[in-house]
Amino acid sequence: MSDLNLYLYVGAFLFVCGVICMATKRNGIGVLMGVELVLNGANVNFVAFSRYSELKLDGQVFAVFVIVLAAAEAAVALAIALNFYNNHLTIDVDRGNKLKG
Amino acid sequence: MFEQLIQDLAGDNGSLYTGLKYFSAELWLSGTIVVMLLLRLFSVDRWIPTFAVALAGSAIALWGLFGQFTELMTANTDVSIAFFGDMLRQDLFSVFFRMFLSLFLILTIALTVLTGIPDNEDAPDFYALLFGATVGMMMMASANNLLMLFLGVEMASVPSYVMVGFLKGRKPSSEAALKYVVYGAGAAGVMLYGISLVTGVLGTGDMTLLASRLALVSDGVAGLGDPEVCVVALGIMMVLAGLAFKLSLVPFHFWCPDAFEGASAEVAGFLSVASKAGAFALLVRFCLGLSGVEATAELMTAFGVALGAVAIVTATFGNLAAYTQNNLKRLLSYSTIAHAGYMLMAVAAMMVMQNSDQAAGLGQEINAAVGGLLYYLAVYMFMNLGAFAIIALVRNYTFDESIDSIRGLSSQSPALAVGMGVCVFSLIGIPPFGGFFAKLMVFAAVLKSAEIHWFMYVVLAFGGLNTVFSLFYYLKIVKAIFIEERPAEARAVTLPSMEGLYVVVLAVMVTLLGFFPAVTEGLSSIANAAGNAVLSVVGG
Amino acid sequence: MIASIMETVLSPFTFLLLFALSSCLGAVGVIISQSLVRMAFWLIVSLGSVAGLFFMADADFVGAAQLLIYVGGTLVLLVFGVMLTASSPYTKIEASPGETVIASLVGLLFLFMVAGTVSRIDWPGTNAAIANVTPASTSGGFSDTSEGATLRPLGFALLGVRPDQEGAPGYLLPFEIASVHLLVVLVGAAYLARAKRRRDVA
Amino acid sequence: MSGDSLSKWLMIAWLLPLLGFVVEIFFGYYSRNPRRSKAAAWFAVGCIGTGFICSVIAFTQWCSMTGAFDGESGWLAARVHAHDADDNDADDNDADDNDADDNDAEHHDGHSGHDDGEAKGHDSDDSSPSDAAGAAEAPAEEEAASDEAAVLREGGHLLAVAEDEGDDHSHGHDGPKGEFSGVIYTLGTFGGITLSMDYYIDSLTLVMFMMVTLIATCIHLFAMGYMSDELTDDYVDHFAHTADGKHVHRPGRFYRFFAFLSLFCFAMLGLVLAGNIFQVFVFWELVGICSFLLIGFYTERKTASNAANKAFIMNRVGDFGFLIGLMVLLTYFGTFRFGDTKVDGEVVEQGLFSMVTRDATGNFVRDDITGEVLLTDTHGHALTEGGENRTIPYMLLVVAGLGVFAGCVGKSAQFPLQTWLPDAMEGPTPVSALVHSATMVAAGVYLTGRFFPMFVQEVLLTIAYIGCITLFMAATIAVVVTDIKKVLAYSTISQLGYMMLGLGVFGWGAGLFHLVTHAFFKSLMFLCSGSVIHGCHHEQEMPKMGGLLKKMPITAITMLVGVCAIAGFPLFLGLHFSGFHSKDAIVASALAFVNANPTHFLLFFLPLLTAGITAFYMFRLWFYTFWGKPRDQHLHDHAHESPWIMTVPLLILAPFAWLCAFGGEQGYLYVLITGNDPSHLHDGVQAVTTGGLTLPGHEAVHAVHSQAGWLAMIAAFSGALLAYLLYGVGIVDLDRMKAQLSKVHGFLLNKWHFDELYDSLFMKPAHKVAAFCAWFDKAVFDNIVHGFAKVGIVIAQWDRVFDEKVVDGFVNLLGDSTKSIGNSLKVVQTGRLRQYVMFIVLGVVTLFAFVFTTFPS
Repeated sequence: MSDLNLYLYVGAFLFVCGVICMATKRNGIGVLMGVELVLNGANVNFVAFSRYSELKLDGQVFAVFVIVLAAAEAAVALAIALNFYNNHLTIDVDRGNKLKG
Repeated sequence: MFEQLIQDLAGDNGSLYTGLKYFSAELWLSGTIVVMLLLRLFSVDRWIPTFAVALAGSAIALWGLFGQFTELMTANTDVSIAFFGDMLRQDLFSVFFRMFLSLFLILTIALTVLTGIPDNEDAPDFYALLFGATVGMMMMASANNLLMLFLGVEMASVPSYVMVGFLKGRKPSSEAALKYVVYGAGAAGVMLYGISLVTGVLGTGDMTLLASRLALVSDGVAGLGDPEVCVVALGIMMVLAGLAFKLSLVPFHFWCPDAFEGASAEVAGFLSVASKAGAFALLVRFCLGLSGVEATAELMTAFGVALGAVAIVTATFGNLAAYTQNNLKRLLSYSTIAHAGYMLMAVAAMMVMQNSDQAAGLGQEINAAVGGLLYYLAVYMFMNLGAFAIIALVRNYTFDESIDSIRGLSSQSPALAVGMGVCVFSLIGIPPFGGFFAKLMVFAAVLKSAEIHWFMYVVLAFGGLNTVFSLFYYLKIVKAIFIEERPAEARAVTLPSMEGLYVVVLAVMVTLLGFFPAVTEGLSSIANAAGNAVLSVVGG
Repeated sequence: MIASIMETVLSPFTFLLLFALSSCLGAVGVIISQSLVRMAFWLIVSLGSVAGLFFMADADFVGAAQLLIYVGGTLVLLVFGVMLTASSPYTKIEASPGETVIASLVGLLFLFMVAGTVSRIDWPGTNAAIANVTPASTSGGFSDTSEGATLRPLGFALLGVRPDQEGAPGYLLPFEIASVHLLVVLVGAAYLARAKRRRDVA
Repeated sequence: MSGDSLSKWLMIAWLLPLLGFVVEIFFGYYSRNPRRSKAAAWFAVGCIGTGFICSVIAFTQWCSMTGAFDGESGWLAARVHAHDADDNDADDNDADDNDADDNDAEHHDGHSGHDDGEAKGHDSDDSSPSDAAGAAEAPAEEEAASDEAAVLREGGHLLAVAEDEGDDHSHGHDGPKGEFSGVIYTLGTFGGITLSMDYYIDSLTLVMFMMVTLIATCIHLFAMGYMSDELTDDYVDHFAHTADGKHVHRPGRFYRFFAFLSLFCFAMLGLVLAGNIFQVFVFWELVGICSFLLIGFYTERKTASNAANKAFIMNRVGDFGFLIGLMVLLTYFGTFRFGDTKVDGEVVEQGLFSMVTRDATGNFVRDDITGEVLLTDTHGHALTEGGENRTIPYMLLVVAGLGVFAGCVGKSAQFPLQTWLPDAMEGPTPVSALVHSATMVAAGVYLTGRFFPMFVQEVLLTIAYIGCITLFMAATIAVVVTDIKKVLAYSTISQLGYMMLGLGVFGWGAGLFHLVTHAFFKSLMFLCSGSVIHGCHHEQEMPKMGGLLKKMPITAITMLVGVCAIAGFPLFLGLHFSGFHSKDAIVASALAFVNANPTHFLLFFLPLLTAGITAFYMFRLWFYTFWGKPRDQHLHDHAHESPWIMTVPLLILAPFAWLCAFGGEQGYLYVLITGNDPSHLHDGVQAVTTGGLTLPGHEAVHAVHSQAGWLAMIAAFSGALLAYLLYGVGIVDLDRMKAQLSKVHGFLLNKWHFDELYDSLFMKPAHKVAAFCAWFDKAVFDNIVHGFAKVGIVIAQWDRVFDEKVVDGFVNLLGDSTKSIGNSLKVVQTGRLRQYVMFIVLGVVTLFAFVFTTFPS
């Protein structure tokens, strides 16, 4: 197994774990943690490609931007989650079931 | 090293200088954000209403873009320049979309002024978000690099999440925002992962190089048996999934009805048009970046067909699901989904034609497909915003957004009723309103592409069939407005002239686009020129 | 003998494996934990290990940023969220096993899809094909461990100049425009978080 | 030759109703008391009446420009006087029409043997245009009167000629003598597509214009009386109930009714004037919308609003085919125009009709090798593109024809889209008269006729069969229906079927002839039924009427005129009822067709049989309503003749219904309609392949004309006689007969079960699908998850083990898992956010699988 493949497996695994986390956690904050895992999975890919493929330095630049954007997104997502909490008095995402159909 | 840096940044012909010129509209919008926030900081917003600043800022941006537009139209419509380190691309296509977006921004601001959401206290926040999202969409329209693709989508999405939850004291609003943000984050994650695969294997983020690089890594003809091609195809799929989220294509549409129902009608109107426009521009660029090389043609035709299939499913699902809705915003959100399906048909047709072996001879038709898409979007802007505006205006009187609120509206406010009638008829695609011509152009493109791949006949058939499906729920609206009597207990809608004027202006635009040859032809020729511009860089 | 064993054991690959394992374990921990605080803990483990992975890939700046921003910033943000919502009347919000099973199945499907295709790629060949050279002479990506070797080109790239690679794209625009994005996001988050101001009656 | 002033007059006639619509709607909204004012109605009458005058003026201009009736030698007048003197070159003073001259010469040569020396009619012919132009008040009557007077003097004689089998006057003119086409307004150019408002004026256009405006004027007048209940602020709708069972009270909508009528007239005239098929489509939709609005006029009645929806939606089904046809045309021909666009006589842009050429056998000229139909320029030379001949595959020509015809099927309520028309009777009676019998539904026939040059044999055969099925089916249903308007509705469907049949069997003139005569007598009959309904206080059931002859004599007599006309009765001295001529023409065409193609014998026998049925059910209606003893004394006591404003239109229309077809196929009307008929009609079309269709030319039709005429007449008389015996005299007990034939009766009464069929075929599945989609979004995951949850119980236990680090024993776990199933169900039913997320990944996987399978690797 080459190093690159190892990285890619780790990236894919983190990605999948993130998705599973998003799809199973009823706690809104937990869902957001899943988002972080997903983005990290992609980031591992970027860095690995930067090290082992023709993407070279651009991969690292991508990774830096992803970190920045993930932070921004986390901030907004958290604000929205707190807003949800204020209105519903719970962070259980399953309580947001008024909009459907 | 540093000399080069300084030369590039500040030299007479440094790329930065030209880049800043091309990027001036976005800079104006960004500047306006800062100005609005500063004005509130120093409490100047008591004397100068924030919306005035916002209007001024967006008007200047539009004006600047108009300058660039006339320059391109008179000089060379085919030119396409990559600037800012090849991050963005300046061509007629991008300018068209940015003009479109800034015009739409102005219209949205005007609507928010009329409906009073937001109040003056929250206005800087709201407009900052609106402007931030618009800047993101503009960058989507001119993105030339997968990083800009992701950045643009994020910049457009993240402020949208907040805008959906802008009515922060209301349960549906916060629920909608949460659903939107989680779904959006998931989609962004998938897209990012796809980008990592594509860039990793192909070794570049430059969209114009994708096709040629893909031809390099595949030995001869790109087939899915080739592991590299397989990974790239998977990556492309994931990127398309991210775009499909923005376009609310089935099966990535789940957020759309919920978010629109929870959001205020103004925001829903903005999102339904603007973010679609940006995402379609990006989709076209991405698809073209993958096309035009012989080795990948077959694979990309398959992608085109897949897009066609998604278009069918999307249009059909949207139209059928809208049938049972009673909330107008929700109904219109399904209609939005359906329209995205129609528009996607144009992209699918473009993709199929661009990757056929007769592509060289089909330049005109491919161009017409892109032109049809742009035309569709332009018409869609007016008719959809009109519909959402009327919902918002009526809501201010009835405090209700269900279909009951517009029952018998024609007896109370003829202007709103006629405006809604025009918008709905145009949405159905009844001639001679603009919506009809838009559909006609798209279907004509699909028909042409059907000569290349039989599946496009199926797409065409479903497209036609869907106009019939859509009739059911649109007629529900028409019937409610014009035929049914207003319930006695319903609150009266007494419209001030400004609001009526706004609706009438939108309705007149929809009508103009259908009735007046100069307007229609002008727009379609501009759209075609823009399509031509984006096609000129195909194949790297 | 012992020295050679130690050398083998402490080789970079071992660390690589270690970080890879701990990041994966952390991720699994996040999934199976039911309490938020434990999830946060496992997330720190996972993200920290990812930072380690970055270091192993000679991406020291990205690794540092990962530690600073993710582990230091984002996680703290999340923990704030945990604390702010902890007074919920529904203390235990558990996932149902059925959903977990479904999600895991779909996830595994996806994982196999990616891993299956990725593992078949002949990377040196691919790189060579792109760089238009023979497989033997591929440079094999960016790896320069001399002092400031990552930071300097990265910094230049963010300013739009690419001394490391002729003709590669410059990233000045995203670098700058991200600031606008952050400002807008901040405004949005602040708007949602703050209470409605009382209107002046006067 | 320029059509400028001609088109201007017609455009005025066309646009005036639009003006009327705008003014009436605004008047309605903004005037002080629109609810009680008849101003809107008068304005509407003024608009449409002026429109009629303009049409007549246009007609006189057309006559003078083309020299159609210039003396006996005018190329149309000559046909009227086909057996007149051969002074062909004596008084030809129309110097600028050389084609006409040539043609005249040829024409007269062909008939020089038939000199019957009838020259009296000639003078009054010439006077008719000037009369019309000068006397603006009632030109129609004047003109008609003069026509009648002219022909009266030669009436008996012409009948004799019509039955002269050896007569041959079918040599037509060729080349467009009376056709004018041009652009009114260019909408836009999109790449290769130019969309414009064009006009295409020929004799058919003019006839339609005069017919539509005249009938519409009468109906507007009638409606002023009929709708006068609406002149109130508090209209009580006795047929609509609120939730608590009371009658609905609402403000009257008098002005709105007239606004809609005006809009309809505008749309209908635009459809007739249209110079390209796309424009036809635009107005096609617009009349559809007007029809929707008018059917649903009593919107509070559930039935009315359902009927409106049904009409609109069924029409859209047809329009879907229409659109496909349009697409094919656009792709291969690149234009929508009918005729050529000319500038100073030079063709600058070709229209559809001249792009296909027929050879000596009447078939389209085809490419020798590929067998595809060649596209040609106006001179019949093949058009080329990139060095190759432009062609269209024959099959696609069939598809285009069938597509356009599909639109006509919807609009003209032909099988299988016929069920909306009877339901459309929910609209006010004037609407039924104007929209759903005389004009809009005839638009399908009109378009079929207009588009005739493009139809190939396969399409014509389809048209014929569709028409045949329709006319028979509708007639049988009409026999049992008891609602007076529904009888007329089914008879309308049946007569439209006749027209379609006529067109399909190559009786182009016959079909359109019937269209015009039918418009007159059917609008007359509808207005009469409206008068009856008005007089009987909105009672529509015939079994409650009877003996109304004395109470409302004018209505009864005019109705009888209409009944005789539709039954196709001949009369002495050539004063035959109009239906006699037109139905004869159709039956004769059908007979000629069947003679040439014996396998399609049904196309003759069914119409013949139906001619009898038609007479039967129409007389049944008349006897039921006006004859015998009153069945409901209370109703009878309160019945009264309608006011003058309603009876005057009846009296105007009755002479037209009776005599508009005077002279039959040598009469003015027929000659005028066929003035610009497609040239391949004259000699017919010969089959080129075995099993192909041979279409009879004029000669063949004439050979069988009198035979067919006699047969149809016998059928009609026997039908009428049967009706008299059953309903007039009452020789058998009708109720017993009904009971004995209950199966048949029920079958017919249920309209051949078409509604049920459609309900189960389309409506239910459509609802199912829609419900499915809604359900899909809500609950499909539900079931998936449920299933998996059961499977996953065991795995779920592991989850617990990891998390709580407690293993309490098997039973405890089982309990927990059962609880978790319940939870998971509850969870899935209520919240869906996480499933949304799941679907992102699932969507990617599915799409990837899709590409994998579609892509040949």
